[in-house]
Amino acid sequence: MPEVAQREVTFAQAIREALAEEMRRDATVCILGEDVAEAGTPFKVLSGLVEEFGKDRVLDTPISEAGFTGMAVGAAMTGLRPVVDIMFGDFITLTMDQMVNQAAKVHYMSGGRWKVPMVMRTTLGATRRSAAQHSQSLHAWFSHVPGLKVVLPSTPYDAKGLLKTAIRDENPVVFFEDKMMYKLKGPVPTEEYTIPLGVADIKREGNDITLVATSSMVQVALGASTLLEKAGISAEVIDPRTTWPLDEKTLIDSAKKTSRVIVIDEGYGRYGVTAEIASVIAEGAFYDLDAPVKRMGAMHVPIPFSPPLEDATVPTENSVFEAARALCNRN
Amino acid sequence: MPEVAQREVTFAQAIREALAEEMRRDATVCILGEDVAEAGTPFKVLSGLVEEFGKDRVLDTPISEAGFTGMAVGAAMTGLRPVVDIMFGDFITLTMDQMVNQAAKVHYMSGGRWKVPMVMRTTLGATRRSAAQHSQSLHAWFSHVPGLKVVLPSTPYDAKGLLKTAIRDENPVVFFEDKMMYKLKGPVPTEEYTIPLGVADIKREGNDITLVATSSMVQVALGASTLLEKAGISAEVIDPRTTWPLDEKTLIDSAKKTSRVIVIDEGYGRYGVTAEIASVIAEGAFYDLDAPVKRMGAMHVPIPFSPPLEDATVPTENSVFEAARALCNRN
Amino acid sequence: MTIITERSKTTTTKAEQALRMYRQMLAIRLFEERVNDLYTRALMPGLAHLYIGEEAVAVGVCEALHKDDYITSTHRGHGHCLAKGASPDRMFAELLGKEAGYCRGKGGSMHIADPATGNLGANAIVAGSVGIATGAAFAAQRLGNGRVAVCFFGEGALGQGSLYEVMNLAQLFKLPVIYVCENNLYTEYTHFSETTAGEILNRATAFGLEAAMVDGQDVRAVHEAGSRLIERARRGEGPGFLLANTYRYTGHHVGDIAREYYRPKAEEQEWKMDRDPIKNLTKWLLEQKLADSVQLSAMESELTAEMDKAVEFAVTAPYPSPEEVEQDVYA
Amino acid sequence: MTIITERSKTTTTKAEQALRMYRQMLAIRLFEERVNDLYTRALMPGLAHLYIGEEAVAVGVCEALHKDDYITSTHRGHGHCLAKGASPDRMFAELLGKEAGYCRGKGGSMHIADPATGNLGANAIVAGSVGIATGAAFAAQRLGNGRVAVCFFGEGALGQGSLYEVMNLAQLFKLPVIYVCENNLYTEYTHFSETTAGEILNRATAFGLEAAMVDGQDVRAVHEAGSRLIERARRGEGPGFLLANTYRYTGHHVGDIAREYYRPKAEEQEWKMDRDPIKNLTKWLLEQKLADSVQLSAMESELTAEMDKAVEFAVTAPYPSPEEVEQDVYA
Ligand SMILES: Cc1ncc(C[n+]2csc(CCOP(=O)(O)OP(=O)(O)O)c2C)c(N)n1
Ligand SMILES: Cc1ncc(C[n+]2csc(CCOP(=O)(O)OP(=O)(O)O)c2C)c(N)n1
Ligand SMILES: [Mg+2]
Ligand SMILES: [Mg+2]
Repeated sequence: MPEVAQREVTFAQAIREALAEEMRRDATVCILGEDVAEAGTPFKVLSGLVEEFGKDRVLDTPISEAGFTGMAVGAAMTGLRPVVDIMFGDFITLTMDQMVNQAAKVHYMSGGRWKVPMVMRTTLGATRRSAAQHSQSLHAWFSHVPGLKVVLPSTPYDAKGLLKTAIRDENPVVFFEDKMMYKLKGPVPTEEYTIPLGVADIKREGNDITLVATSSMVQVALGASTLLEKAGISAEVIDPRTTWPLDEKTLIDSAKKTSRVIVIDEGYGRYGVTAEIASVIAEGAFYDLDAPVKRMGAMHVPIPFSPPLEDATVPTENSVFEAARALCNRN
Repeated sequence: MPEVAQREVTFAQAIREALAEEMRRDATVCILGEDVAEAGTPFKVLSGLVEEFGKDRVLDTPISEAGFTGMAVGAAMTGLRPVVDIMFGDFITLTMDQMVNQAAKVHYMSGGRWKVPMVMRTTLGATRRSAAQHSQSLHAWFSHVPGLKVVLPSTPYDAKGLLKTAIRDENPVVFFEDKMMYKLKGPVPTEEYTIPLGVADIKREGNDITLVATSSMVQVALGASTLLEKAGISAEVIDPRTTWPLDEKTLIDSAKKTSRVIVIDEGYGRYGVTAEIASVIAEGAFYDLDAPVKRMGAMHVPIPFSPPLEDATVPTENSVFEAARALCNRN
Repeated sequence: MTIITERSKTTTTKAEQALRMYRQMLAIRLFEERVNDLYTRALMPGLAHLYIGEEAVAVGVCEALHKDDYITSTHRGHGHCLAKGASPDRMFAELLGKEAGYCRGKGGSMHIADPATGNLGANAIVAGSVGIATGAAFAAQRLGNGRVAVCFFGEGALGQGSLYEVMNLAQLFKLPVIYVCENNLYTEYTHFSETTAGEILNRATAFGLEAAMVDGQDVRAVHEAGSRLIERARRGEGPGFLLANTYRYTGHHVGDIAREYYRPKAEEQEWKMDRDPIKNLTKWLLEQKLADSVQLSAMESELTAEMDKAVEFAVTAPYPSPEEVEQDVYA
Repeated sequence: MTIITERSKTTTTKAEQALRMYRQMLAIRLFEERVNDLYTRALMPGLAHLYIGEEAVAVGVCEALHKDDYITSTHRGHGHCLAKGASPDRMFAELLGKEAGYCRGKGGSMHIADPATGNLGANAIVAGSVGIATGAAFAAQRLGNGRVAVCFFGEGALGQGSLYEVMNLAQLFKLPVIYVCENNLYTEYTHFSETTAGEILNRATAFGLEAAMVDGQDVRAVHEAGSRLIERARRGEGPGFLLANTYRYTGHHVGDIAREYYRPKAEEQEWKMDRDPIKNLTKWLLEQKLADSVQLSAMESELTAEMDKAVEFAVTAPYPSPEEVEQDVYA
């Protein structure tokens, strides 16, 4: 976007701006969640919104994730566009019935007669020393469910553009934010913009290997690609940006070009997002791959509290670098 | 098992026998669930147990899946071996917090000091005209969670032997039963036996293609293999029996032998069990595969009520047969 | 937004209203008898949960609603749908999985929904719609459209924690929602006293709701109590809870025939003979000379003809074409 | 099984008991002051939720428990752990993620658990342990070992539906469990009146529980009310609910400094000055001449030395070795 006027904003600010802009544009958009009003959430992502939009549109709820998510489903069916805030991604466990058995199915079960335009914003990511119940990246579950869309922004630019689209979408959309990224800065256009769901973004072009990375892992992959460059390996970094809809073509095309692929996601590797993406690529680029698609995700353990243990659970620039180098057979 | 004395029992009876035997063997085993006592569940799987073991060990609960699952976690930590009955697999949505944030993590978070030897029995499977909220196969979610084990029996023999092992396991185990299979008959030994978790079973040997199938799809794959035989194709049918732990070696060895693989599971294909298994095979047998690993699962739609629509959503003997034939390039 | 009030506008006299409620109850009974028949003749797929015996609850409450007010319903939902104004022909069509059904056959008996009559949908998850109803009331309040929402559920739903979450939310936000608990004494096969501690009404008043108990077999009493709570909610005075004591005459579903292990035949007889809502109202209408038996018979003949025509319509209607299976997953 | 009652056996006089409670409260205060210090010096990873101000609740209740009785605790759990008998050194070690910690560093502040003192674990999911405590009571009842379970939680947990599910279950089964609600007036940054409709005690009595409210700053009152409910439960008379009105002196966590947007400084001052549980008890002890200030100072010096030693132990203790990350996922 070289000719576009830009500003530097943090990831948190990008989200706040997306919400504020959509709330100005559409009076039916409202926010429901714990400590979202004056407190602006523990991460301060929503600071200032209640001051502009009032307590009628930015509502503090009791600690009732199932209850207020369910309310959002009903409100979305009947004229509002609620955005619910689930403080930590680990708490989606409490909302599964409302999201999966209700929100995701209402449109289909009613033969298309009711719709549920709501957004759930929540978090993912470890390494915050928050231990096993505040560190999970559970987006694979929702990606598995027809009727939901799942968004995983990795930059302030993507966060803002994708959240605005999510709010305007006529379906339930789950929006996962990496809590370690809130202070990350990046450019966003001064003008309004949106980003369609289902379009992958090539964060860096390259020829020797494709690193497919999501959310928190995009920065890790970009870091690894810099290391790889020094080792003479040109890595392409692709961010699917949404796990559903999934932009299979961009992924497969890149795999065909580079013939080597690593998929990196902070959720558990087992039965997780990397499995789907790796399968799609292994099938779609079968005749072009020079090596098996490699997957990197969180270790298959509850996230431990102790820093040296926790740090071992997630892919890092170095581990991705090493894996990529090994896959390219250059040591 | 040719020399072993056998009896023919239904799948439901196999489960009932496993429970009865373990309850006789170990006084700490008890059952909690809705309509489990006199009613013996709507599927009558537990008929007769309350008569033998009394209302103190076979307990009717209110319709409080989160509540009684949570109770089971605490009871398992303190000396009982509860088996909770979740009537339909679709209702696990209500238990995710207790299973994932509590049961699965207690042992690890406590540094190994507490353990949670409990079993959750529930169902999977469509085509019962039960519509979107009573037809899901959501076992991929639990398979994604470290700390849990996930069992998917496909015959009365497996059901009985695996359930007994699950009850004796020191960890939380989720046991998914295909509700269409309860009346299926098959041989079980007269003598007591158990089956270890994590050991795949080769349901049929073959050379040209491997059909990896789980739960309800095992019979479908076996049916397809009969059709394939007539078409001159020798199919090997492998049932992993547990998605976690997963017997990767048996799957990969078979793939190496046949060089063609279809993975069939009744859960949604997208971000589901087939993705993990296909990835494991695509990586492990990369240099031996002659074609991409093909995945077959439920269509990515909420399960519709209308029979002609519902029947289109799941793999069938015929669709597996056609897919296998195409993969073997013989039309 | 304008409030559609034609129905209640036509309420000129108590007599007319009583006759209208009579007609509606009779329609439900005749409808359900035909469901029983269709099911027994194996023309209806899935399960059929009949509302026979409980007609006064749906009818008494819905008589107090406007056409654009909202309801949510349950697996035992035909009565609520009809009372809110749905047409029998499209309902039967839905029950048979036909294209002409309210949900194009995708929902079936447990998921009938209809925006035109404010029906947010039946729900096959016990208490699954408590959030939806509360959210609809929330939207009504925020949009200032004067509507109220009624949430019907069986006493089994008292076991689900989400009910308490939303009652708290509704009271905090003073939402125009009425929770109508149909205590028909049984969940599936268990008496409510085995699953319900304490006093039911207290569970609502504990959260500050206005609560009332009523004889659910007396449609005029239901209507009176319902009206009071509904009008109070409409005036912005907050949510209400109506406990209606009632009885289902038949099994939990049509196939539940041998019921004596969970409830005595004499109990069934007593309710049918002495507490039938239609008989009760007939008696009153005749006593009050608001109708004579000729008139009531004529009404029955007319309704019978209508119902038979509706069945005929549904039986001969076509199924959706298989391609429809992938439609309406997303809006 | 035998019941270990040494602790309560040593209770010879009211005076000894009061002094023991004094000591225990002081220990918690000193412990928490050191946590604050460790956190501020960036030696403690994650978040620190201090119990300062609420000491009388944990101490008064736990004084009425036997060593092998069970407790469950919360994110604000240090006080409960200590009151139930945990050692400060291993607690500090856990807080710092060290191998010598109660959970080998895997749990951290929010997950301390200890079978030796009946501590089933702190829990970082609000209301996450209500099922566990209820289940422990269920096991105790079934095993006939005479134990009771106490479930501590903040008033924020009143928002979680699972609490109502288990209270219903506990009352139905007459389980020996006591739910102790610590109403410290705030969830994270929201006053409880904004999130809690109706009267708190009624939420327990509605389910038939024996309920009591107590000044949570008066340890003797807490102990008395707690004892009554505990002994009642132990006798098999069913579950209890204790509402303790209390206050947290510091922020929701140590970093929560600028608090005036959600609560006035004057309020904090008032509680600290006029309602401090340690001051209250000091005054009483002196008045009753059960202790003199020399004696109390000596106790403080002794405890201070013990705490400082415990901190020293933890700070110098080693981290677990990285391989431990994969241990104890499964038992
Ligand atoms: C969450 C959940 N658990 C269990 C079921 C299975 N189920 C369907 S109906 C029913 C009983 C419902 O009883 P009640 O709420 O009293 O309604 P009634 O059938 O008496 O009208 C049960 C347990 C379900 N549908 N949803
Ligand atoms: C299910 C769930 N939702 C939200 C949170 C985030 N959270 C942690 S502590 C807290 C407030 C708890 O308030 P309360 O129960 O009153 O306990 P207190 O902190 O006052 O002791 C919240 C919302 C959580 N941990 N779990
Ligand atoms: Mg009922
Ligand atoms: Mg609090």
